[in-house]
Amino acid sequence: MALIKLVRTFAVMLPVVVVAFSARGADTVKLGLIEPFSGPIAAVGRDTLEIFEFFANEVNERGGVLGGRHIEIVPLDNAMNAEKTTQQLRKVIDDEIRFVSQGVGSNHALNIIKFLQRHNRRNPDQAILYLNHSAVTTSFTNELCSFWHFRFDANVDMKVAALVTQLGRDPSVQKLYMLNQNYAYGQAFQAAAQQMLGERAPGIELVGDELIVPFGKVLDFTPYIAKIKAAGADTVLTGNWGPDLVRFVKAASEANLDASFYTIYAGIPSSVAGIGAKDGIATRLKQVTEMHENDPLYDQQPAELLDTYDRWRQQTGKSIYSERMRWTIEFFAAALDKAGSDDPALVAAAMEGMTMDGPAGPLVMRGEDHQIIFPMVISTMAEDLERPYIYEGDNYEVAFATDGWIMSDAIELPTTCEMKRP
Amino acid sequence: MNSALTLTGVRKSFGATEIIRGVDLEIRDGERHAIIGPNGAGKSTLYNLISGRFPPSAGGIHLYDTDITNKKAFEINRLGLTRSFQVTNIFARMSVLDNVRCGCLFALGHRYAWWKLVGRLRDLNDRTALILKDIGLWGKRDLPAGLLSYADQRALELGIAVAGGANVILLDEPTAGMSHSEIEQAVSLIRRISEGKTLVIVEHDMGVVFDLADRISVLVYGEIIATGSPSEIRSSAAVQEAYLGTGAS
Amino acid sequence: MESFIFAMFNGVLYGMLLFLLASGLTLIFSMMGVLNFAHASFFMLGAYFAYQISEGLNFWAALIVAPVIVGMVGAGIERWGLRPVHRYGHVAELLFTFGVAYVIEELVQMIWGRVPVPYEIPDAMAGALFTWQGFDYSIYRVFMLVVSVAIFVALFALLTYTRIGLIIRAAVSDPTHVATLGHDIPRIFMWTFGFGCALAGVAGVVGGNVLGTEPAMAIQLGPIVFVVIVIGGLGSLGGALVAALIIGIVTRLAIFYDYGVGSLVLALGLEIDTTSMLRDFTRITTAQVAPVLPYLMLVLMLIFKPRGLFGTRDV
Amino acid sequence: MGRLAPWIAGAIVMMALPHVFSSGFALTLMSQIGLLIVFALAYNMLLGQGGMLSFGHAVYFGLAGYFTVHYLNFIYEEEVPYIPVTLIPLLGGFVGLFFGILIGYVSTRRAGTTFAMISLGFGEMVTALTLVLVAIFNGEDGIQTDRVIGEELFGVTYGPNIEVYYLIAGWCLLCTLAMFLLTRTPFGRISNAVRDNPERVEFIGYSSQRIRWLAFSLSSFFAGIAGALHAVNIEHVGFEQVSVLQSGLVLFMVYIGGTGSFVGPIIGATLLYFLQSTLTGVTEAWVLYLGVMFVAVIMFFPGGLAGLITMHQPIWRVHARLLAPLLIPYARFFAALVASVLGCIGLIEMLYFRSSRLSTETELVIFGIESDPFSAAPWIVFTGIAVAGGFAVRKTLPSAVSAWNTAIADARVLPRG
Repeated sequence: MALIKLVRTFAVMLPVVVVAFSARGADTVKLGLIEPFSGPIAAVGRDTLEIFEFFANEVNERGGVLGGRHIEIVPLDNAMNAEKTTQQLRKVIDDEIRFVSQGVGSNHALNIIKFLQRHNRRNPDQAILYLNHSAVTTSFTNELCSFWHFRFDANVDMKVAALVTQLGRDPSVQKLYMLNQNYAYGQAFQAAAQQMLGERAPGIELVGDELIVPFGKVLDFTPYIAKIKAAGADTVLTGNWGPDLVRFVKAASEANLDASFYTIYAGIPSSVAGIGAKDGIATRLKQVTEMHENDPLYDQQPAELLDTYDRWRQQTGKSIYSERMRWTIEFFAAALDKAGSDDPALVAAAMEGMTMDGPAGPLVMRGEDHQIIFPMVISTMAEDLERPYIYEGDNYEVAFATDGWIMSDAIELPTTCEMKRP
Repeated sequence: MNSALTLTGVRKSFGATEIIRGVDLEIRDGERHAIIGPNGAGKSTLYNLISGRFPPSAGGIHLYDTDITNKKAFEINRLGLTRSFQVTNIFARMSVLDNVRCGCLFALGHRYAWWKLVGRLRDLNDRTALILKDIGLWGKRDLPAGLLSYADQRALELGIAVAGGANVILLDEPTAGMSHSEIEQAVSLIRRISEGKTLVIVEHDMGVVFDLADRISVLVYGEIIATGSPSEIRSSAAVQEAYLGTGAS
Repeated sequence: MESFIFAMFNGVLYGMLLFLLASGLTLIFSMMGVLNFAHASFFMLGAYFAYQISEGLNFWAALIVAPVIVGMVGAGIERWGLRPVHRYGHVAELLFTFGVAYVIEELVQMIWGRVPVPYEIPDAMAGALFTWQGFDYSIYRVFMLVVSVAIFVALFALLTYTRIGLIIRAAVSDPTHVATLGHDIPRIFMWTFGFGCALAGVAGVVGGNVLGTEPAMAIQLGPIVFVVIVIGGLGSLGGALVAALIIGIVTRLAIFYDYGVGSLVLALGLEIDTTSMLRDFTRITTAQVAPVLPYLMLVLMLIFKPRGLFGTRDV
Repeated sequence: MGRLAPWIAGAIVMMALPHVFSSGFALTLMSQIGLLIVFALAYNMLLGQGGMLSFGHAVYFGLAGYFTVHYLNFIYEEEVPYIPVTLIPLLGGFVGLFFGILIGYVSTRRAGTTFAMISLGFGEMVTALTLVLVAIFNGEDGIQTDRVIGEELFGVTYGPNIEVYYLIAGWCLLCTLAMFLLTRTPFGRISNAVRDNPERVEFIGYSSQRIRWLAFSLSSFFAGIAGALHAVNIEHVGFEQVSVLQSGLVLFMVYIGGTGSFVGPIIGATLLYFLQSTLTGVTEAWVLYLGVMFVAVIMFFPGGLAGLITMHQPIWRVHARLLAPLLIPYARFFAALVASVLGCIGLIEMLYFRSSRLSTETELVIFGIESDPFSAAPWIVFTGIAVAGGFAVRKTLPSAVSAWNTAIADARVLPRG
């Protein structure tokens, strides 16, 4: 009861806080969030904004950063369009925002990295720092690495490494079928898996390796399912996301394909909503994430954090599924304090090598390539769990149950980054 | 005798129905030739075959000495044959002036030019002005053609057709739907513009036909049943029976 | 062989679903000369209505009611939207339906949100009807096939044996003719449009739960349906059927018999420069380009036979 | 001299704009508008001048963009001859022209609906290929470039945005002039004739197919210039630039601006891009408004915004005072229209808020008024405004129309003066 009261108080307070924010705008540390807030995938951008605003507010409630200043999230809509991203970056420069975050769409991430490299070189005293919360292209922390870019999500190779390690541990996996989207990300997933399978899961036979036209162009996956059946595969490994994942899994379930699905993105809200409980369970749908709510380690986290999670669920009617975005805010706040300044160069320097406690081990921001390293967990969709998946108040009655943790040493891959520091 | 247009054994079928059933016809150079016949006789189809809108199913068509049987409409036009349409067929959103200009452009050799400005082409504008004055639309040259009165649109239709200066002119019911006074004007206009040219005219108004034509051909159910001078046609028994007797429209 | 038959089965199924959409589009086009760009949006509406109705009642109610509502919406749009635009010509009508497609997609997002809705196959039809040579032929897919074939037969009978069918066929062959026979053309247009949309609605009801019900489904399916009716020949129902089946089957077989350009190049004994920018051309396989094949077929068709397979009318 | 006045005025405005709006955001916005004007005018060569409705014209825009970024990168690696950035747009134009000639040959064989479908087919195919042929198009990531490849005349490097703005403004003016002059050539006139009546054109010596092909190629040339300018401005090209979405946007710009007059696309590109850039941050319903606006233009004023202006041209040409009697009926009608539109916007915003509100958003501010979509009051108010406005529109429209009719009739009677 007290909790509901607290939420209500909070809800009433928030407009006041918002007004207070705008009144003392000069005192805040602004973090521009460039995501699609309009257009077909606006839902993803808006979910991200909600998480950022919520956890920035948590930091502010705790007393803020740099001795009482607040973090202010400035939403900047890029409509999932490269030219709008550039336009918003120029707005960021105009408005003297010195920190930006983005994660939806690695093409836009690349755009930002390249833009900031040019801008920061041409205008070193107006440098801008980019905190990448979800864009996973491996090269961003390899050959394309930049001092002005930090990544708070595992890259594709790391995620594949975790999945393949788990495949090697699972004795029921004999024949594996790979299906990926035919574009930069899907091809990177495919290449990484091909390379790692031999090292980490030598006993597994790869019976199929397929690329499909991406972005919802394949309307009916049944023929692919038939091929998987014909190949006798017992496990499917796919990097698909969005409609390409939803349709793939639904077609498999409908055709009673007896195989487990190893994926990266099964747990994002639109996928869970699209796939549904029945088909997810039938395909033993698995995901690799930084954490999930039904892991045994969940309850062993600090009490304040569990309180925060509860408040989040109460307020938003949504499950916790993107810890990395909370980490982004927390690292940002800690780096500001450690640097004792809001100068992006100092903050970047402070962030290098910074560590924090994670649920299963430390989260380390590797200094040499600005890639975060952390243990990852593989989980499978299941029913009757303590915290079923909720999204916008709808209860999906399923959630994910842990198969196993992959510790940092198995995921940490060498980098080819030759960082140029200013 | 030089013939401007020669049709030999021309046939045309649409599906199973044969509309033109073997037409032989000779239009002499410089004559005014009328084609008459009841509704559905195939007059418009015959025009469409000559002017290249459709290819004939069989037979041959010559313009002077050139075989134009399977040529495309614009190729035939470039060889010096032009036509008007029964249903007004103009460029409705363009000005009257530009309608006539378009009719002149190809013949004056400007073709597809995209590097010259029409306003600067003296030959084009002189000729356009001449034709506009001739068809009595000079005063309305800036109006969109679609806003003209019906009679003016018919006049413009003629203007576009003759603007290119083709030697052989095919007119399809140029006076259809006009009042008496308008018809008189139209006839004198036709007489003027066809001066020194070969004219073929499809017409229902017998007054116009007998007034204008040097020779007349009668088309009934896809066949030419008679060709001759107006007086010959007037007195021909076959024509009386097949056409005039059943009631001219 | 068994996988070939399974691929054929799915190809026919997908083809018949395309035909359900294409038949409505063809009917509308034949009668009114309007290429309804929003047709796939009505397919989407069918799926969403079916989801909503099956939440409240059940799938069977949705199967009957959803297409009727979609048809009503379609008729309404024709009556108050398309009819006033008619006088501006076919291009304006096409543009109008293009705009309507945008609006419908946004309205769907406004009402049902931007994430997919969980529209599921009814439990009664979830299992396999029979298993043959290791492949499951699910009850629902067979049911889809039955529904689409039944609608095809009904449509055929309607056109061949009824008075309305006579009028429609007359209008298809000569649209100006029917008006002279004293029929109320605007009303016929309205109901044709509504009926065509209802057919798309049926496709939405039976296809939405298999393909996924989400705001982008219209944009993803729409262009393919146009390809179907252009390849089949604009205004030809038989052509639409054949083209739909061809596209359904070809895209399925392309996935099954996965040939690559690379193997052809190797067979010819040519060397591939793996650093060249054109290297990807040699890596393409038929499975990868399967969804693009319809467009390729469209382009080839227009080069070699611009009227389509069974087209009789120019546009 | 009178005919040159609009061009000189346009040039002066373009020169002055960056001094009024000098922020980086405004510069980017104005640069984008400049190149979109070129693209929209090129598109209108097809739709407005040639009667060809294309759903895939972004193909030429985007492919030219891809070529441009590759060329810039190759210059950087010294693999190709150096071309100053000032002239790079011309290169893009030739790329557009090349693909226009190639694809145009196939697609312009038909007009009308079939042409529209072929353009859609090519658009879908090229978009799909940009994702499959990674070596050329780099898939979803697209290609990055750096437009600073060397110093040009007067020390221009195109590093600062202001220099790029002037580059785009210059090319925009040049292309606009060129496309305007094109409408006055034999080709331009015959192109209009093909739009009005493709069949008749065949009987005055022209192949309508050939004209369409030519129009298509020239239009692709200018679309290519716009695409290259886009690549220089954004320094990135991705599959969005060739996609059917981009083609649809330019179609919306041109049609809402007005296909019937030369300035229509300019108005449309400016207005729509400005609205899009400013409204997307404010409302989620932007695409819905855009769609509704488009449908409304088709249904009620197919001449577009420019058409609304040009329908008064005959009146003020005769005498400006003839416009005076229009003011009051127009003002009444406009007030009613604004009221009903505002009411509808309020309702739509509240619906969106209810369906996709974030928990961190607790208030909805519509037109500066805080409204609670979970209480009945704002619903009643906005519905009331919308319905009352709708009735007022129906009541005031006839008098506005008859005022125009009277004015135009007067204008016909009175001599010019």
